Amino acid sequence: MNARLLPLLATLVIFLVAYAICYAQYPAMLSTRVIGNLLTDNAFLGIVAVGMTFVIISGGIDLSVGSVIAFSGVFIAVMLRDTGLHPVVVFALLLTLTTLFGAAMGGVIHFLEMPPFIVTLAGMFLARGMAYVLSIDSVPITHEFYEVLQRSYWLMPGKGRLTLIGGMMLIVFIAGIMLAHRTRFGTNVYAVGGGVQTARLMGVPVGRTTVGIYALSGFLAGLAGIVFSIYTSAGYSLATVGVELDAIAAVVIGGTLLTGGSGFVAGTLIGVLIMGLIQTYIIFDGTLSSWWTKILIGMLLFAFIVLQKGLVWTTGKRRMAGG
Amino acid sequence: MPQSDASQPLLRARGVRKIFPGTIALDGVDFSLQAGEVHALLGENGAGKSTLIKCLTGAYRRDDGDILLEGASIDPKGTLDAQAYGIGTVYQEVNLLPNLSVAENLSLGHQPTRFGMISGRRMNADAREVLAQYGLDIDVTRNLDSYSVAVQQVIAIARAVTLSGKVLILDEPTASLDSHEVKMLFDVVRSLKQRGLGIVFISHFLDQIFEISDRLTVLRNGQLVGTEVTAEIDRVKLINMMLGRELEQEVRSHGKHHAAAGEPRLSFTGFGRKGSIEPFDLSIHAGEVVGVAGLLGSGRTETAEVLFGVAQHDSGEARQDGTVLSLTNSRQAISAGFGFCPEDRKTDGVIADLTVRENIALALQAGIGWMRRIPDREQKAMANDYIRKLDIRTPDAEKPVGLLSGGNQQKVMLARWLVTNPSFLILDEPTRGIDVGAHAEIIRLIEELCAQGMSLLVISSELDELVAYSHRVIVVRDRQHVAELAGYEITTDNMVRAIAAPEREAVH
Amino acid sequence: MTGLKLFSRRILPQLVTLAVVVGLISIMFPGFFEISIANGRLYGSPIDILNRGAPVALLAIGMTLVIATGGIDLSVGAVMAICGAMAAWGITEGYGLGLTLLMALAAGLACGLWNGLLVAVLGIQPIVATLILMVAGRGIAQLITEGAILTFNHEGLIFFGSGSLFTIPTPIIIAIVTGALVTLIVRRSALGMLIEAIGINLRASTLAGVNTRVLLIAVYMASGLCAALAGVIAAADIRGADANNAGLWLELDAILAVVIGGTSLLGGRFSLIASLIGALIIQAVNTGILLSGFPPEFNLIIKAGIILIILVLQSPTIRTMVIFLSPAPVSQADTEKQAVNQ
Amino acid sequence: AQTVGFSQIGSESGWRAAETTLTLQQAKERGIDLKFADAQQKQENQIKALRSFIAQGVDAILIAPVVATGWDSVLEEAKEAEIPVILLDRMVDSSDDLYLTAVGSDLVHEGSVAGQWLVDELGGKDCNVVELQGTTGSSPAIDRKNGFEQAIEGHANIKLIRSQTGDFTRTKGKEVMESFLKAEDGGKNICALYAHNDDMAVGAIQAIKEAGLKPGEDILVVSIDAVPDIFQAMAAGEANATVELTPNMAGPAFDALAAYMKDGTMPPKFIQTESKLYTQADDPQAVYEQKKDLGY
Ligand SMILES: Nc1ncnc2c1ncn2[C@@H]1O[C@H](COP(=O)(O)OP(=O)(O)OP(=O)(O)O)[C@@H](O)[C@H]1O
Ligand SMILES: Nc1ncnc2c1ncn2[C@@H]1O[C@H](COP(=O)(O)OP(=O)(O)OP(=O)(O)O)[C@@H](O)[C@H]1O
Ligand SMILES: [Mg+2]
Ligand SMILES: [Mg+2]
Repeated sequence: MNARLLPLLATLVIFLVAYAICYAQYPAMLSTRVIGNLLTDNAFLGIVAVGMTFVIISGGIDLSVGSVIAFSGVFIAVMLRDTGLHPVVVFALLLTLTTLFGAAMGGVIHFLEMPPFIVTLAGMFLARGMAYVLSIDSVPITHEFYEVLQRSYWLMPGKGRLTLIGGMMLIVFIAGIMLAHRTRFGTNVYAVGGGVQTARLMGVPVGRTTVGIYALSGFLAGLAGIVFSIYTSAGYSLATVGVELDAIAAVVIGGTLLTGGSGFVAGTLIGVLIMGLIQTYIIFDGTLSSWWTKILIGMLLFAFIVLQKGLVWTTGKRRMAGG
Repeated sequence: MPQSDASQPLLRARGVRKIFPGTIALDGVDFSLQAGEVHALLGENGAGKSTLIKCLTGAYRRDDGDILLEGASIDPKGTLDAQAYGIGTVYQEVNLLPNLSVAENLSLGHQPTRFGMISGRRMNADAREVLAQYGLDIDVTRNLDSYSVAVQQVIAIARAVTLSGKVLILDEPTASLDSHEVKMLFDVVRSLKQRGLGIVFISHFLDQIFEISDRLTVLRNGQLVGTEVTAEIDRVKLINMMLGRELEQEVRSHGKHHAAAGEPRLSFTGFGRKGSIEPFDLSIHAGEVVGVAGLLGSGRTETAEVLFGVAQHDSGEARQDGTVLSLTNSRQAISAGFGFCPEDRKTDGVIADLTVRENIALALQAGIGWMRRIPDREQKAMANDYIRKLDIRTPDAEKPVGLLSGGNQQKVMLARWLVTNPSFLILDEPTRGIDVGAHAEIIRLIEELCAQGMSLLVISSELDELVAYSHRVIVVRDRQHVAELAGYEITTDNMVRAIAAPEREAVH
Repeated sequence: MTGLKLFSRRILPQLVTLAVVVGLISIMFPGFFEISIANGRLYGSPIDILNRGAPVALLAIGMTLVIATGGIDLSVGAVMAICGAMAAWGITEGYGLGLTLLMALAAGLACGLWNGLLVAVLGIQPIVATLILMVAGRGIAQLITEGAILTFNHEGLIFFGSGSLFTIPTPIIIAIVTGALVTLIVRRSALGMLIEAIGINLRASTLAGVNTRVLLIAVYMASGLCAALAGVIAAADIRGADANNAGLWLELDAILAVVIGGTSLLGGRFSLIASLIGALIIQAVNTGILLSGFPPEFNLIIKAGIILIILVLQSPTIRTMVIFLSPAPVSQADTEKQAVNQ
Repeated sequence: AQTVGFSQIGSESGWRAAETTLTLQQAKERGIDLKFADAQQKQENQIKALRSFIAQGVDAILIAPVVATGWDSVLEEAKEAEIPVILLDRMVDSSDDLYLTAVGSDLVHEGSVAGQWLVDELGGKDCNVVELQGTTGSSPAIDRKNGFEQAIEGHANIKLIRSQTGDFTRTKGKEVMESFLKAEDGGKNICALYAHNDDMAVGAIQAIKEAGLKPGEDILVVSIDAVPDIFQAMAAGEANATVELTPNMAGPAFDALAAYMKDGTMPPKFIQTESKLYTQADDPQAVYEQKKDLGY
């Protein structure tokens, strides 16, 4: 087996074991309902995490995604309320907008040689600021097309629902995996993450790749915004605060290194599911106070990361690390 | 329209200038490369060879001058552009991506695709085929960083060759190769020459220059000294051109014939680490130089790393002057008076953004502890002392070391350990990428140090060099210490015989 | 070139930026520079900037060291909350001022130690390692306050938030003294260089014998300690520990301050003074927004815009262009930068 | 025993902590097994919690929705699963057959009670008011602003001169008030402060004192929530009025639920709690003593 796949495998094993433990405690956890919920409830997070995976593999970070999701929701809601446009047209407009927004951040990062952390932090302020300016109220979406979207799901045996948005997330993941491993763009992303200077000396079009990565992240954040608006049928400027951190955590739990250059889109899916599982478990338990909830999430996060490190460490051949 | 008659150079640089703050790296250099020739580029460390290459390929923006390809002016904006013009380059130091697989490194930018999707199977098959030409049979799906510098170097060369339609530029490609790989490389170069490619070849090994090149160009201090036909110039004259003076004495193999006597200063028994080096016995006396010879990947670097505690040994024990020594990490080794100049200076050696002064003071300071800072004046004196002694080419001690030329970085590494005044110094390929003048300098230094009573373990791929300064030579093969030569036994022939294992002969 | 000259050149961009921001505010709000003494304490907008900027400045001190090693500390906001809660709890439980402060600072050190161990010993990536405490820390703080705002009235503790010495508000003094002390320690000893070495090339530093593990733990502990000071100030300022909101998102401000101060997020060369000026710039922007009287919906947009402008002006590319265009002799061209590591 | 799921917004303020405490208390008194889920201020977490409650098959659900919109589909799921849902302290804009009832106060009304108090207190005197808003975009901030503005409308003597967000926190309340004071001639221009919650008012009171003015006299202070700390300030004469938002929403909710479970009695769709105005005339010290142990 390829040693590169080890972190991925470790993550998968941890996820399955964790699920088994949850199941032992609450048998209802294995119902199709919970599985359906896991996919539907985390759809927007999963989609945005795919984009984040590319960004992180390239050695960057995108803090703007949470705000972009919120902006997208408000944009859609306001457009549907104030103009007679069909949602599909609004979607197209929105995706263009967020893709350009991402590309612009990528451009600033590349051409002005500024750190992604800060550029996207400014992007985060800007996107949420724009959402406020569009509307500080939460705006409901009442278009009948949204009803159609919400009602399209596949009822699994056991009353669980595989919703449109849950399916959408899975499709995005498959597309992301193909993009990462089967295209030149994908290899270039890994190359940039391995070392910008070296990549440049090897002839990788670093500028184009960087802009492309953030554009992709912007596009997927927009898509996640659409999904979120379908999920809640509303646009709200205060929504999805801190989702960027959830996405980063999911990506990292999925085995991607924040230093760039190595990681898997598929791992991110497991990362998202692990995060969802933690939350579901806490809700099933239902006895934790607000603060113990936070502490437990932190501890579980810690446990997962340590376990994963341990698994990789013991199974894999260790390369000498010095000191 | 460029007509391709024989007099028309394939690649031509006219009046190229490149200025760095404090340094004029290139001062109006002319250079021309004919199709079907191997053109050597020579000069001391910091003469501007690498800079010229980078200007030619657009990796640096030149400050002045023209570049013509087949008579037409070109202006590559970067490696990608250069590749499009058919210029493939191996830059000094391996410039590949450690996090990608070998096959991906080889094919990056021109992966075989089907319907827009990369075909992994074909990519891997192609990679295996390409590497087979260099006698490398490795798992191409593994990450590049699981292979040694030497293997990486071969891969880098293979990549550049596949990319070069017209011109191939090799910046010190042989620095980390052994004679076997070098031979293989030269075969490839000759066949490319036959196909009409122009090849630029940079090396500090004069023997190789004389063997492979048709013409040569010498740079000194960023200026063109001259271009000669290789067959019409002799060694002494060439060195003269490079240094601008006579070299007092070039390294000649003479051998040390007096073996050190008495109790050894250090003795390692059954020392080893599973999966990297078989247990070995080794003892070193005060004032003794022990050379280590072996092929690529034979386990020389592993030997050094286990000794220095970089990789923890899992068997055996070490004794210093009779008392047991704990060597589980490099700090313990350092406090026992060890020093270690690693082979891969880019990742293990220099702290690129720190100044020359800070890099030199680092190990000493780390040993003293953070609280007692070495006063600036002392640091400066120390740095200037070694800048002079080792002839490090830098405008001053405050230049970030990453901006020095490769060979000069190597000297800074050496200086870092010399200031700690170690009793046992491990040098892994200390002369890699060092020019003839400095080469002689370093060998003299090794001799001087051992005369002062320092013990040295020197790993080198240059057997001549080992002969010159070693009291004993250990030969490593397949992660095992297989032979030890001492005194009159130390000859190149003997070493070659010990290195060449019977199995290996069968393979090739 | 003398050290002093180098130093002033290093912080010049930050100083100019600060001057421009302050200049803009004073145009918009002419009374800006009026300073008086009220209740035996300096009073005026510039004082507000210093006073309000003190917590972020303190965080930025620790954050600078952490970032210099190539790390990042996302937990400082949560650590502020923990230490604030600790202080409030200690004083309301009647432990006395000295012991209370000791407990609060010890809590900060403990948090730093935890982060440091995760990073240096377990080898977890800093952003994730500190993310754990960022999430859990607020829970711990709430555990101490039991979710409520723990109010206290102990004059001694309140002094750290709204008291003054020689008419200068205490937070300002604490920030300045801490900044000076840390600068002194780091630059008078070899710590500064060793930290930079770790940030630039961890492996090579280890091989050169630098005790990277201990140093890494130490910088995270320093960051924890700075966060503890900031937490005590924040709690003392409002005479209560607000576990949920104390220091909320301040980690981002602190990181921003460090970046505006010109320290690379990749680690390496750092300047504490520049980071402190960076913190002042951020607070000046915040105060400016409040003074401006714009509706709050625009706060974020204005802030984003100003940050972008500041960063663009400080970006290496723009600086190269300026140097290129100006007739002055080339000094620190940036072709240099790109060539490092080649 | 009954199992009831409770999806709480978070624990962002003392008031909400008190609501949580009281809900747990009420459930315990009635022998209800309460499943508590904290959403950390995120709607998506609340939706997840509701879905998990449904998957778990609880008997009823209480939810304090973080925002009004976006609940249709999850409420429908609950309805399909025949689980009654009761809203606490905030409303949703879904059709009212999707939930059993809503217990809460009218946020706009709270604002107007505060405004009306100011109008009455001033009795026609000129007055410049500064406002500390809640978190931009949150429904209490929007509604309490609207309510206040409605109440002072038509009273030309009252002018709202500055309005900034203080994020419902003490720290920001203090910081923003400081700059209000600087911007308005050291505070001489300001005659009253209206804060969307007591926490911000408490912070602002400190700022006013530090500026050398007397809160409650030089600058009138009116705010909303009626948490214990504001009564201390009122007792010290530093705050003038507060509008109570009772944290005991669960009591009426459980009562309605019990009646419904017993014989299907449909409660009214909105059970409004009282928005009581407290002033210095109400013996603030006594109220403080009475409230201080409620988990605020
Ligand atoms: N990016 C840079 N910034 C500043 N100075 C540089 C830079 N790159 C090279 N130099 C300087 O330019 C000069 C020429 O360097 P170059 O790397 O071309 O030497 P070289 O001939 O390749 O030497 P070597 O044989 O050691 O590789 C040296 O003095 C070096 O210090
Ligand atoms: N020709 C080769 N084919 C396959 N693997 C190789 C080859 N050369 C080296 N390797 C691998 O590279 C790894 C590291 O070798 P290492 O650098 O320790 O050897 P070395 O003796 O120090 O060589 P050198 O110092 O000359 O590079 C080993 O795991 C070895 O298997
Ligand atoms: Mg060179
Ligand atoms: Mg080696």
